[in-house]
Amino acid sequence: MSAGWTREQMAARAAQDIPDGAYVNLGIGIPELVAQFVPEGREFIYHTENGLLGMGPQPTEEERDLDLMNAGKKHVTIIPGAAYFHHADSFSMIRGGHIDVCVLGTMQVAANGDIANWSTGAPDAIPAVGGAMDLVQGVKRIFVITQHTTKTGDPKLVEKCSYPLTGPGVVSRIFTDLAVVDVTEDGFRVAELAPGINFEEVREKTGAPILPPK
Amino acid sequence: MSAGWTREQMAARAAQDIPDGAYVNLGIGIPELVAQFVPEGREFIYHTENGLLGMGPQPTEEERDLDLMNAGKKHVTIIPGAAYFHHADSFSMIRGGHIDVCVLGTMQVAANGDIANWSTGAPDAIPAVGGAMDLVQGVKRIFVITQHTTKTGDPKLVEKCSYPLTGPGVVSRIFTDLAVVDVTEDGFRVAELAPGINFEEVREKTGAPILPPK
Amino acid sequence: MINKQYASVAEAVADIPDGATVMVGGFGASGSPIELLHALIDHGATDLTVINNNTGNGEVGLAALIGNGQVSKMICSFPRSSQSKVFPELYRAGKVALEIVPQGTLAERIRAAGAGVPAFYTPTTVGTVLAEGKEVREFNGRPYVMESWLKADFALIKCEVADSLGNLTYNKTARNFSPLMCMAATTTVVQTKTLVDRGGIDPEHVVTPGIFVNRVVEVTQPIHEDVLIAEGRSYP
Amino acid sequence: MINKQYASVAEAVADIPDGATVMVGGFGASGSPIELLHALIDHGATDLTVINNNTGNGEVGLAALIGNGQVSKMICSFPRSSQSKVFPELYRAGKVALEIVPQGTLAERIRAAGAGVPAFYTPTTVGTVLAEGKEVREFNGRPYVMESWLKADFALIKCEVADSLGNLTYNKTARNFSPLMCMAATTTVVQTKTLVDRGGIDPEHVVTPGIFVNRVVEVTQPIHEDVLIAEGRSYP
Repeated sequence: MSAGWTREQMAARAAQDIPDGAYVNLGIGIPELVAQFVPEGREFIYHTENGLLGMGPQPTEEERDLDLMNAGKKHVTIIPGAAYFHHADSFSMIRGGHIDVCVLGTMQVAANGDIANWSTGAPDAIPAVGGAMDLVQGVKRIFVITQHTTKTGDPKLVEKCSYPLTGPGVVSRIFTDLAVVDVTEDGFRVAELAPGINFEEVREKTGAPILPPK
Repeated sequence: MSAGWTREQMAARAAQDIPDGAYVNLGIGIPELVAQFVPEGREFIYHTENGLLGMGPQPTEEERDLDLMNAGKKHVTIIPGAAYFHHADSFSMIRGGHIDVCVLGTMQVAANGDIANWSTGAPDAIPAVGGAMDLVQGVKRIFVITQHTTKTGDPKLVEKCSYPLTGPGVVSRIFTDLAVVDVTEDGFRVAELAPGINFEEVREKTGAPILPPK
Repeated sequence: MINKQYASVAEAVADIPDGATVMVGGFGASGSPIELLHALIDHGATDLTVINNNTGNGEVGLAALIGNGQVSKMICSFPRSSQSKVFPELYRAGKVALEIVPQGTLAERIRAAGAGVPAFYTPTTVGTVLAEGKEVREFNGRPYVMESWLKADFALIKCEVADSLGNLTYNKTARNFSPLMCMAATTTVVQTKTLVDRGGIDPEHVVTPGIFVNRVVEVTQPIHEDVLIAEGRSYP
Repeated sequence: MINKQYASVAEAVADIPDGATVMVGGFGASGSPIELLHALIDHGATDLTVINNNTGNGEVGLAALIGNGQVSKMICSFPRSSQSKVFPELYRAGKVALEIVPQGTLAERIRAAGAGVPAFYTPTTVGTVLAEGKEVREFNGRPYVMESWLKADFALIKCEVADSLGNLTYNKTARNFSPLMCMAATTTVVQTKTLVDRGGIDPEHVVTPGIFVNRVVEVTQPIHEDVLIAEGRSYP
């Protein structure tokens, strides 16, 4: 077993690439952890698509308000300077290119930046897309945080997504437990290896050609 | 000279045809007078397209607020229960069919309901449309208040507008100094004659075939 | 004097006919008009097409309406949730149809209906199965999908404060789709926690102007869906 | 800590380049950002395309900017007014171009730009000369005209209260086009009568969320255009 990055370390690494003052939308799962690792001296403002800019951390039991939740339907708090708005305004922020960074989990990412994170396409699956397709088309930079492979060892970074796409050619950077991987015109390229991980291991576990760090 | 209706009487007559509880947009000029003649027992709510629902009468000098005006850029007041909103919401009310009645002045109205009230089409004229084209397409019922003829005696109710259209086939009823005239599938039809006016006079002063009252 | 107040939720929904299209405000449990939904269950209209972001939770509110067999079609962005079992079962049994619409497109289609815009273009769903059969068109070299407005016969809305003219404010993220749905329905029915006289809401703070609202019912102690679910309740 | 405050109107407009497209908030005199406009006159950028509902009044603010020869094109719905002589003279002399857009279409095109919607359909202008050359398409048997989004490099906005994150409220009908323009410009510059710390505006009452605002300058005693005109003033 390799060392690599933990879930928290992946989130912390992703946070390093978000500029000060950015408006950020965090997907459900590991992406949510990004908010715990804002680098010293920076501030991010969190958007949640159900109508809130300036989302704060989870509430204590006393703070909890049943009408104050995020897009993952978890109860949240607000920071001073927050604003509420309706869904059309909220998705204007997304589709209109006003959100700087979106950090998403995924099922698959392809070497051309295609992402598939909403449906397995299984015949008996109930389709549920939420705001995923709006986010990947509208937000300026799409980051993905994901384990490098599935629980059964299949690569999640692939030549071509086998699952139905959420959006084509939208992902710019991927943060896995093994490496930071860029989507470039030449396909995947490792930008950084996790501690104790060598390029060969990353190459083996990637389902598409991948270039070593420059 | 015939008796006919004064400007105030034309406005009062138009007000009679506006149902209780209606949301109403009044154009500049004689249409503005409608607000002074709301029939006993009825209430109209006035919309002004620069972002106010619940417009009240003109302010006294003390009441006047420079930031509170109507679409004609006159200072106004608000009634209890008013609401401010931005221009996109305001024109959603118009274009989305939420305003019940719009009362407009006009240069010409044609027998098929075409209205021309924004431009003479003169080569040296500076075009200025404002919200007129949105109103005639969006509001449920378009009423027109106008003198039956121009100052030089030319008919304003015509077979076909010679001025550039504001909108085609949108007017439902016209209130002139001589008569109330409906736009029907058969063209103009007098619905009501002003006191002291006979049908022949109306027919003479109308620039298109016009049917007598049923 | 205009007064849009209705005496009861039952009266306010009494004329919703079978086959109606009904928008229901709320995002998950937040903003869900539980009392109006339960009144609609009591009323019994069937063959409804319901537009909501989700499909309800537990066995109350929207989930109960679906579970009661009154809904023939759902239009939503996310029909799954950890507490939503009613819809998946009926859907798999072929008893309720589903139109899946991305959340931002759903919001914009509803707004478009209220704004008199029959169609618009969006980048959302380009290159995906959800764009299949839809017109794709390039603007400035980028492809966009054409989407049409989405109207309803009725909207059922929960708000925080309403006045007798139908001006509304909401509570926090319970606002979500509700102001849009008020614009897009022929008849908008609102349950409000507090009903005030005209002038009771600052004109600068009105979120939904009264022109978009037809009926207001005061429900001073609205039950929150989350509370009903935590108590394991079902309806009827 | 994010802080969007700028020290002066001069600094806030200093990088507006020649040839820029600039949206200017306001409807007539209400909401017109006089101090920002005068700073733009001092700054001297030329060949500007300006988007506003009108063309200014008297010889101050927007009218003065046009009169100073800095505007090569106006996009507006209503270029005439009883107190607007500057634009008509320059327009007739062929020194400034004009694109006339119906008021509701102007508002919706600006919103569309902010909302990422490149084009939409509206019934407005159907059957008129303003629809000439535009795509007309039927939906449900009714013809509509296609209109495209309208973006800008800068927006100059007047508001009532702003916080340091750029959340804004407005005063009465001075709101008009301003919230839309904030959405549609690459760089939105706001003059505010009152600047408060974050938290100083109730999150329920924010009209323009800070994400749409880049720069905020406090102008505690803004001069109203109507007052300048009543005094017969001109600028510079």
